[in-house]
Amino acid sequence: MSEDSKAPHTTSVARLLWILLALLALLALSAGSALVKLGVWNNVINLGVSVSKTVLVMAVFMHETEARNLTRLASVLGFVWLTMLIGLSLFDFVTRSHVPAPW
Amino acid sequence: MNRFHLFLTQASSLAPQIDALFWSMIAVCGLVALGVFTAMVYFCIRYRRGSSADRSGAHQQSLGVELTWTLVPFAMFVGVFLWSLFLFAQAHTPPAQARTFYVVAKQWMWKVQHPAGQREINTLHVPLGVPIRLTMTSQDVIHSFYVPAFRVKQDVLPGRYTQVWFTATKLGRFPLFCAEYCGTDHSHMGGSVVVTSASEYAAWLASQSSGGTMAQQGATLFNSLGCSGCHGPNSAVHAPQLAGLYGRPVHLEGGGSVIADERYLRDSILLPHSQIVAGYAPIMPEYSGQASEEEVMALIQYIKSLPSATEPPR
Amino acid sequence: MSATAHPELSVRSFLARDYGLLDWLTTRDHKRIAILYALGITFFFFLGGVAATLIRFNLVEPQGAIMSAETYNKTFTFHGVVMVWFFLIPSIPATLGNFLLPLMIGARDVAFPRLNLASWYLYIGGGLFTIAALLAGGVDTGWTFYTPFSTMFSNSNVFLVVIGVFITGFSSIFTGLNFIVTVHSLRTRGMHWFRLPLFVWGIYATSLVMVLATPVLAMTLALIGLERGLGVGVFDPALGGDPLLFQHLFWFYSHPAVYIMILPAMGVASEIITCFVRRRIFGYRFMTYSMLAIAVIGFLVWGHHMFVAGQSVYASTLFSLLSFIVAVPSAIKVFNWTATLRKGDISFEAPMLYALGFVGLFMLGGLTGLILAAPALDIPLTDTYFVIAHFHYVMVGGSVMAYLGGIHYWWPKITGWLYPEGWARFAAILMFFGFNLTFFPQYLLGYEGMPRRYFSYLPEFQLLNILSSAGASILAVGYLMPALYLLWSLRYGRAAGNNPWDARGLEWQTSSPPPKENFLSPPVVREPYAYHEAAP
Amino acid sequence: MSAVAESVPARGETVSVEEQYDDAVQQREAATLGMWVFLATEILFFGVLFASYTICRVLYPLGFAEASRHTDMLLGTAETAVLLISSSLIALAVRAIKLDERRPAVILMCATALLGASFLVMHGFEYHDEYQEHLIPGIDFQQTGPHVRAVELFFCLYYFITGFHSVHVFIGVCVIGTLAVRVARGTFGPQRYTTLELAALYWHLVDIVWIFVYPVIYLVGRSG
Repeated sequence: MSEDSKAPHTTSVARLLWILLALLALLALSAGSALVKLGVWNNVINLGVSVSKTVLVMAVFMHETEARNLTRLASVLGFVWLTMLIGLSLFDFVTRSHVPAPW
Repeated sequence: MNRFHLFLTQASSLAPQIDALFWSMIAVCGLVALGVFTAMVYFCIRYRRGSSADRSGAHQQSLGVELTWTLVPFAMFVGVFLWSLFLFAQAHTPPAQARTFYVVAKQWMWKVQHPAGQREINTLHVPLGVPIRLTMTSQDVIHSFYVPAFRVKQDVLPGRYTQVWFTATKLGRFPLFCAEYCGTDHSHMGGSVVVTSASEYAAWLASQSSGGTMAQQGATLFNSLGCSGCHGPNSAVHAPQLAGLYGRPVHLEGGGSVIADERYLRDSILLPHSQIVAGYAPIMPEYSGQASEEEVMALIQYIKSLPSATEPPR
Repeated sequence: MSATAHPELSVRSFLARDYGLLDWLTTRDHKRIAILYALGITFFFFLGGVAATLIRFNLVEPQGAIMSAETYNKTFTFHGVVMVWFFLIPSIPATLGNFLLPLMIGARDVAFPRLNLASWYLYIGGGLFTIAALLAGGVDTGWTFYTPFSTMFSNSNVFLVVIGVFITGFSSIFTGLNFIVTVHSLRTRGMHWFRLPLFVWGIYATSLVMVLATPVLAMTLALIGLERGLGVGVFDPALGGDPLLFQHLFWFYSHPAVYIMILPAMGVASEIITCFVRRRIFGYRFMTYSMLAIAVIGFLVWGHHMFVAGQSVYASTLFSLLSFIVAVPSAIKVFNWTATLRKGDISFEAPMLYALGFVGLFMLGGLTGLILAAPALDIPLTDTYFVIAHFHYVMVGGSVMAYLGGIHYWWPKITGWLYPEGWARFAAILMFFGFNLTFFPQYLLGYEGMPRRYFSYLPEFQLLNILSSAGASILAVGYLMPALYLLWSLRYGRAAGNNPWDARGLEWQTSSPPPKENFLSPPVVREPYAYHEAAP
Repeated sequence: MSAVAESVPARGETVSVEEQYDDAVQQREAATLGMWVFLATEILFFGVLFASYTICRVLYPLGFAEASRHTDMLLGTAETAVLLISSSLIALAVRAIKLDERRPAVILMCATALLGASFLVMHGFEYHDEYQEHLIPGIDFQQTGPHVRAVELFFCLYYFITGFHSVHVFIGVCVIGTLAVRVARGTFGPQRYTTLELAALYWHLVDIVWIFVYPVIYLVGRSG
């Protein structure tokens, strides 16, 4: 513990600023792409950008890259469970009336 | 009436099949329970403190045993699941020739309309041996249409159609309940389904006054609500033709298509802008709040009765 | 062990010193907080029990014996709300779990003692709102708060109850969070994961469910509150809000909530059975895996509450399959408990009677759950008394039996006094018979077609209803007995000694009642349930 | 195995260990895990709103696209940028305190709190504009058009989501502001920064939530 607790791990300023730059670039990408008519790809790009931004924030700002595996597990737990909630309930809504009964 | 029967009356075509699955499961579950109870009692007696039973090897563990009682129940569950699915599919598939009755639920009564136009409250007369399909909706909260003797139950939702079907196989009067809690008089929101022979049913229909068949009532509404101004055959407005629409796929603006079932027709009358037909302008006024659920049902029945332009009239 | 407790130990006991009211209300000792919870939970249990008694009393006659339909609806709603959120959910985790979890893993306290106390205050605060709703005239939505009835049609105090449950939800979340971190961080030297007692595994799995499910309930109820306040909202059918959306959100919590109630009970049963059979649990690893499997798969089955609700047939099919799958780990547990009895050295003290009762009744509840998981059978049976009987077998026959078994088993540890064995055995047996007489006829009622939440019913249902009500009166007597003789034992009971059952858990290595810091010397950690070895 | 808490020293040299922990490392790991579990519950709190949004949008795609065009994309984008910048500032502040650079840390934290406050102010402008456009369901909602119901549904969700998020931002601003004062007083240092790190985690999560709010509220149907 002694070494560790005397000099806590830090992320370099440059790295933090690069990440900020990347986040702002991604923001510009999502705002810009939203103005172009891409059909379903608008949604895909927006969601993709959001996920990328989240990964960047969690990995660097929230120190996931150097965290314990347990912490990493806890950090994705909420997202996994939310996916279950949205996925299964949406499964009901999208299969309701548009799809004729299979039998 | 006060007598208690162990076996509930089977009064629909589906009831015996559902009961077969039910009693099979009761038997299997009963056997499992009996087996476990027997084992528990046997162990409790044989290995009670102070008994001289042989206890050598008491602390052994066995992976094989564990896997056995993991996988065997699993296989049984899958079997039951498939059997149940087969029946569930039937319960959701009304025969094509089924007659459609319309049901509107409200706190705390069931309003029924027969295809021939007769209305009833809290009672439903049906002929024996004819498949009946109920298209149901609610005016207020969620209710549930439940006839134990038919083994049917379906929640009735506001803002949406749900359906249930049965073929009565026994003459008589069977209790009808609301099974989804719906407020103060929930327990009084019941009535009965009266199953009569076809001839008695016809006689009953004749004895009831009706303002024409549902389709005729719908035709009147079609004019009085102004639908005919655009959807009528001589209209100058560019509006979708309704003849032969029912049951056909409809292509929607923005891609995709839906089958023009009752649910689609209802939504298109009340909230026409939620699904615009491809090639038409969204100019139809909303009838939400203008037409009651019963009137919408009559309109639907009218639209269904319109002969298709390509098919010979029935 | 002499009749009086060891003087030094009794001075160091967590119950001695600082016993002013303020000391208790500001305590951070997990053992004292457990007792605070026990008091609250007992209070709410009897409150909910009074409601249950009134319900059964009213159903003696087909037209309703004692109250109006409106009062009846408010009574069963109150019964449901109180029993689910103010008794069953916190019962085992917040009392036995709080008391025992740190002891069983050899810790000095939970990870966040202040948060633990805050959880109790939240629980009480939520309870006060619920009681306020009762005093203001009650609420008539049923504990399920189905929209649009709860948002647009009910004229009762939905808002107060929703706030009460919302606040209590935070108590649940913080308790779960606390336990998860405690198990991960504070296990004593040598206490690795597969040396944890199954009770700890049960509490751990429960905590996961509490943390991951409760926020969904809290937010969903908040949406109901907002919708009532604003007159407009997400569930409003006038805006095209889908009534099934609420049901999906609600059951995403409320089905896993059943596992919040039953997983700790499974843990309690495992502790008691091993102790009175005096042997290792059969299939320890399978028991732990099955608990985790139940906790996770339990989140994927909620749609089986909606087979007739208008859910798509595809969704119903998927949910049905997953529901059958979640039954497998429960079956494994029943078989393992039974196998544990084999070649044991069984004695039948009251906790063991409760545990055996738990296994039997839980199995019946589980098997009838299988019937309900089959969609074709769920069509006629759902929303009838069959469902009522099913979940009371699991929750009352299961959870409450285990809770009482646990209270008896650890009573000597918690208080330092022995309960009167004869009375306790009598009460356990009385409850078992009273319970079955109350709820078994309800299976038949449901099969015959009597819907739930009915204030009045057809005359042919009367016989079974009378049987059920008769059973309920026996059950009521059964539940009053422990309250009386346990209190009696505090005054007149015999001193228990540190380990009256000669059990092997770490909690039995310290004094009874334990000192404030739990262990005066570090406990000896071995494999759990080392009944084939002598006690350390 | 010292179980006795040491008295709080000046300048964050050592950390006091509560009696249930063996040492400071164990205490910090427990606190961090606890925070992450709490953040998981936060995700699920917001998750209910996102799930409701997803389902309603699947039901009424056209109405939601129309409604989204009523929101202020420019302000929304500015708010997103503000939160992203504030997130990086608080990360820099945590770095500074770990390196015992107290003054920069205080400045960075104050800047974070200010950005958070400006986010709230911008939201106030948004709400004000929507009030003038009669877009607030339950209070003043007067719209016409083919999708009026779905628009109202969207704005219900809009207020629930952004309102609930703003409450979180407000809490974050208060917490970070308070901690900035404590940093200035020397409570934290290279040995004692857990509280600060946890507050930063919370702030990042508030940021992440907004990262998802931004496209679903402001960017739907912009190209249509």
